[in-house]
Amino acid sequence: MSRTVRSIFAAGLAIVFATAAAAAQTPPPAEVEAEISDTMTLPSPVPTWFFVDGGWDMPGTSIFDGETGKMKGMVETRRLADMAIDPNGRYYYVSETIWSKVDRGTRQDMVSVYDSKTLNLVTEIALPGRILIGSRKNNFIVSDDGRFGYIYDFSPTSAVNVVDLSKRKFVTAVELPGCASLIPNPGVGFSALCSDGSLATVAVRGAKADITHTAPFFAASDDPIFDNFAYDRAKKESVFLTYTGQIYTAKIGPTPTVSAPFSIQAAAGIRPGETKPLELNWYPGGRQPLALHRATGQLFVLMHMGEYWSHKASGSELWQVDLATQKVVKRFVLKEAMNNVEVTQTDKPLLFLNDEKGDGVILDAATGEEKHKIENAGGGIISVPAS
Amino acid sequence: MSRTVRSIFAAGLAIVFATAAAAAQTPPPAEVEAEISDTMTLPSPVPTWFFVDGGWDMPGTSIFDGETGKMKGMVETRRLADMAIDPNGRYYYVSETIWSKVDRGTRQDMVSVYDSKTLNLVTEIALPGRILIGSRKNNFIVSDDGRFGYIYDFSPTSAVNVVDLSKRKFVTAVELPGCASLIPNPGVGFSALCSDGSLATVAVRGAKADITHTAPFFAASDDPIFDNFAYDRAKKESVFLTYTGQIYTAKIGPTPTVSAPFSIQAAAGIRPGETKPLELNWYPGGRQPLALHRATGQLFVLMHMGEYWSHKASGSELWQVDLATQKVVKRFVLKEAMNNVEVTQTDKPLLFLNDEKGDGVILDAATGEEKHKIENAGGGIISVPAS
Amino acid sequence: MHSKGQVMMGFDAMGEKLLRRFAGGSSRRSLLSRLGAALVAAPVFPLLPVSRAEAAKPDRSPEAKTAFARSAQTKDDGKCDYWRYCAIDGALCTCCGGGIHSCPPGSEPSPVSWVGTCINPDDGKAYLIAYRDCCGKPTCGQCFCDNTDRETQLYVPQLNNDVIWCFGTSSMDYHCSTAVMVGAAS
Amino acid sequence: MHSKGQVMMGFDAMGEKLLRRFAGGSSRRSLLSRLGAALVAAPVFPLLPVSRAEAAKPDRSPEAKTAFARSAQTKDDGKCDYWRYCAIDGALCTCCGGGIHSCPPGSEPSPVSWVGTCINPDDGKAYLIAYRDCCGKPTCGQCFCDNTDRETQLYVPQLNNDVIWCFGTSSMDYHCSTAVMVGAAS
Repeated sequence: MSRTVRSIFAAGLAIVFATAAAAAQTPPPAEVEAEISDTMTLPSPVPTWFFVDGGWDMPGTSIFDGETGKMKGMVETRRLADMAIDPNGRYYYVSETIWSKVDRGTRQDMVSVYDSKTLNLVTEIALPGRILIGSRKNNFIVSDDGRFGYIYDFSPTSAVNVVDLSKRKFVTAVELPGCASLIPNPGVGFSALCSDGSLATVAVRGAKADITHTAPFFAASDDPIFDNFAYDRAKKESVFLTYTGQIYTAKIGPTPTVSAPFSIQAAAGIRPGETKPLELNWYPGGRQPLALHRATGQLFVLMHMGEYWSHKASGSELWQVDLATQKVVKRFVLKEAMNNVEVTQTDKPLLFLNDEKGDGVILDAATGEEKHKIENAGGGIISVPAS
Repeated sequence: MSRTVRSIFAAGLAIVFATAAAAAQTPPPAEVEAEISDTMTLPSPVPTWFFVDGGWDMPGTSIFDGETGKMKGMVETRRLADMAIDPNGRYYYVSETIWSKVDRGTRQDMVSVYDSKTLNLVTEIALPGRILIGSRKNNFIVSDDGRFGYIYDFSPTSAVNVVDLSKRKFVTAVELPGCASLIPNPGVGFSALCSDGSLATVAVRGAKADITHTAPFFAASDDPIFDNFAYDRAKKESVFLTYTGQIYTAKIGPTPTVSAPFSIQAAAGIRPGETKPLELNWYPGGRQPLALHRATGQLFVLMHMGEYWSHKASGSELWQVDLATQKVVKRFVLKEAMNNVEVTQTDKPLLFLNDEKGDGVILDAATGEEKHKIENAGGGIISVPAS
Repeated sequence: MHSKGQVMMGFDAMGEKLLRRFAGGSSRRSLLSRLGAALVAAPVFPLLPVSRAEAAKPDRSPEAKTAFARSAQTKDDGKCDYWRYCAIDGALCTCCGGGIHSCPPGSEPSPVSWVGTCINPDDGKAYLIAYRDCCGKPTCGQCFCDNTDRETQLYVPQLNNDVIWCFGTSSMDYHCSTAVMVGAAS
Repeated sequence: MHSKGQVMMGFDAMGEKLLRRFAGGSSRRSLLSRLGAALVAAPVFPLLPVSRAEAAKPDRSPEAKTAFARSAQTKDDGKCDYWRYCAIDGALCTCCGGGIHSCPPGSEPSPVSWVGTCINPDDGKAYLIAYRDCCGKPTCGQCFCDNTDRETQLYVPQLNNDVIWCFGTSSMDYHCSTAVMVGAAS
């Protein structure tokens, strides 16, 4: 112990450990109350909440209250992790890959389970692997009853890991060559889009799986379906959107059926999108270019002006499509071009949109009015609790 | 195996594994040469190189050639890691803290050793701990002969870990109450600044250490010395700068001596800086507010207009101080306010400055001419090879 | 949603427990001889002859107020110019699902912290503020502030706001910072 | 500084070795039946009746050229509009201390990759480009590009540029992307 430091103690000054003891040893004047530190908790996921992934640049999925625009908390998602919300509202699930020394050491794939009220880690469920890609809604899905999780893997062979979330254990890996982008298929297992333009359906029975395919219905290389499509668990339907702007509805079941598509541009009264370059048109684009308000069948699509093969471009407008009448009923002009969109499943739906810088806005879906602007909200995909 | 996938193979199409086999199976026309992938190497650190830490927002320390402005490679520094350059040019050392599961699991403190030519990891030297702070030049220093590394620890007791870099093993932890910010002390061990305003000197002999202190010479709480100070190993001198703008030179040795300070503002012919608010003046500021061109004794200091306690503010000017004559010989007006500055130890010195957004510029120190502008260079501290 | 059921144990017990924890089980007395820089004292660490007089009787006249103190407000703790934030660095927990002395869900307050002495413009008095980091979640993206009244360098760590003040928490991942009222400054 | 001494093994050997590796030691034949999505084929994966004709005889007339192809240049491989980058996504290795087919020091090229078919404006011909990621360093901060000619979605992974294509490398940390000439497109 040095002379200097000893002298500090010898002097008998009011030295305290941290500020904790400071409060105890030097009582404040009566009117000043020393505060204590604590930790907040949350209710189960609220239908007006948005879960905004930080994307490539920012770790964590921030939870924003759509009504107030305020942040409520954060779920620990790192770059390339995928989050899913327990349909029963008790847990947040994060499918993630962690190396024991950041970028070296031992690879660890897992589903991390967080309590929705405390946001504390409850447990980890080890996985044999998962894809590293990020910004996808459909690489980690949960069955409608909340019992099973399906996690896409690519190593680079294509497979799906089935996890029993109630027993918190890995069940089986199903090989799924040429398919990806998963859809819950209640009572059956899951479905997926395939490179031959078909929809595959995987009937999972314990460790066994039977794979069937629809006839090819879309051109996976020439006019692909955006893999961030929407799923409506009430109607058991998926809504698909292609690069040119074709909209399909698929009825999900043991033998899914796919509707004839319609063109979003035609639905707005303009020329349908084409795959040929040079032809300028409005095209859908972004990372998460569509959001479905399930109860009313309203589809919100980010649209930009350009040529074909501009499918990642942010949208300067948001088009509202009524799926029943196959009409574009409204075109919202956006102040800033936006890359992702999601909508609450509430009676008065709210839209969340974010851009490539990670700034977000909350709009009233009825009027387009900007309710809140949230800087640095996160640039990744947006989720809402299942309705 | 599904019907669809089987049919792919049955069709006998030119299916190949990755692009590797593609080249082999479908030989290109004679005039097109299929390229092979390889990996570059580097020479030992070059005196005109700048090592720019990504800072809080961006992992990795990017190496830029000051002459061309081009990036040469990257050393793996994550947030809160500290890098040091082997004075013999053979290694880059990274002092870092890694958890086995990113933010949970087992804590692992280490010095990671990278070969300077391949930038490959050579080995790891385990440490008992280190401080988590980042943006500091003097929490991980290497002795002038390259044999020892000194790593500051704060747990929250204050200590320094001594590592034998040639034997690649941890030697001892020296408790150092009330002091931090390390300076190599050749043949002795290291010195450090202390909260009582003194300079401590730690004589390390194997696992034993004797600590002595100079008399207090600065006001650590009222007019602190920026802990990112400069060290000149040729002259065995450290140059210190305080918040108000006082400049000290300390002769480092078994019993360091500290010069009487002079005011940078007075050296520029204006009123010296004061600790009292309300008085507007030019003050030094930033994270790494000074850089020393050792051979010529020219000190470059980031200066801004403001009141006292604005010591983190970026500099709108860069002042060049001649330490011998104690005069400000030049004031460079910066296009953008800059937070960090470093200078090459070459005959024709180059300056690197970066701002809080992580954009950088390279200036000719003789003329102030902007040689290169580098967007997204990194917002952290800047290092150069020892001269 | 503010759960008092999760309130941490009282400060006396906490302080003592942590003292022992950091000391690796050694006695309080031998520990005190080791702590050195980890000690946090009154507003200004009263060690330096040059500053002791000043520290003992802080000058709170308008002329002595910092730029921060002159423009600070007392209404909105979600803004960087809220009076308690005179030396805060980081994301405000009040913008991240927490409160002025409450950590957002799933994060944990560090029992040790850096401190500031901030003037409340409503009464003109100085108060001791503990900037306790909330730890165990990735950095919150909202309301970054970096105020530096009387903020010093690493060799006076209890007055330095760059250190990751997550000691004795189960994770050292920095999430956000609170500004806890400790008492009136002497 | 460009070290040919570190050149990877030839493609034939590499391809075969990797096939076995990913197959967990099974025979090449049984592996092929499993690969499915991991296969990389000629310019457009020729599976779909609707697109096969088009894929077989790509139309390289000016009218069929994408916006990227019409404005691409052949002089500066450190710019996003360099012709080979028609479907690249990420940091250009040419800006990060690497080259068009060379990884920066300390990083390792992934033997598998996504591919693009890009038109060289000098000869008007289409070439097959392998976008091999360099792996094992943090993401390079220079020259981010995201070009999307014929870039598809995850169920056609070899034409998707979002996947972290670091398979069979000692680290899967993404550093930057190269654009390796493989041959003329059929």
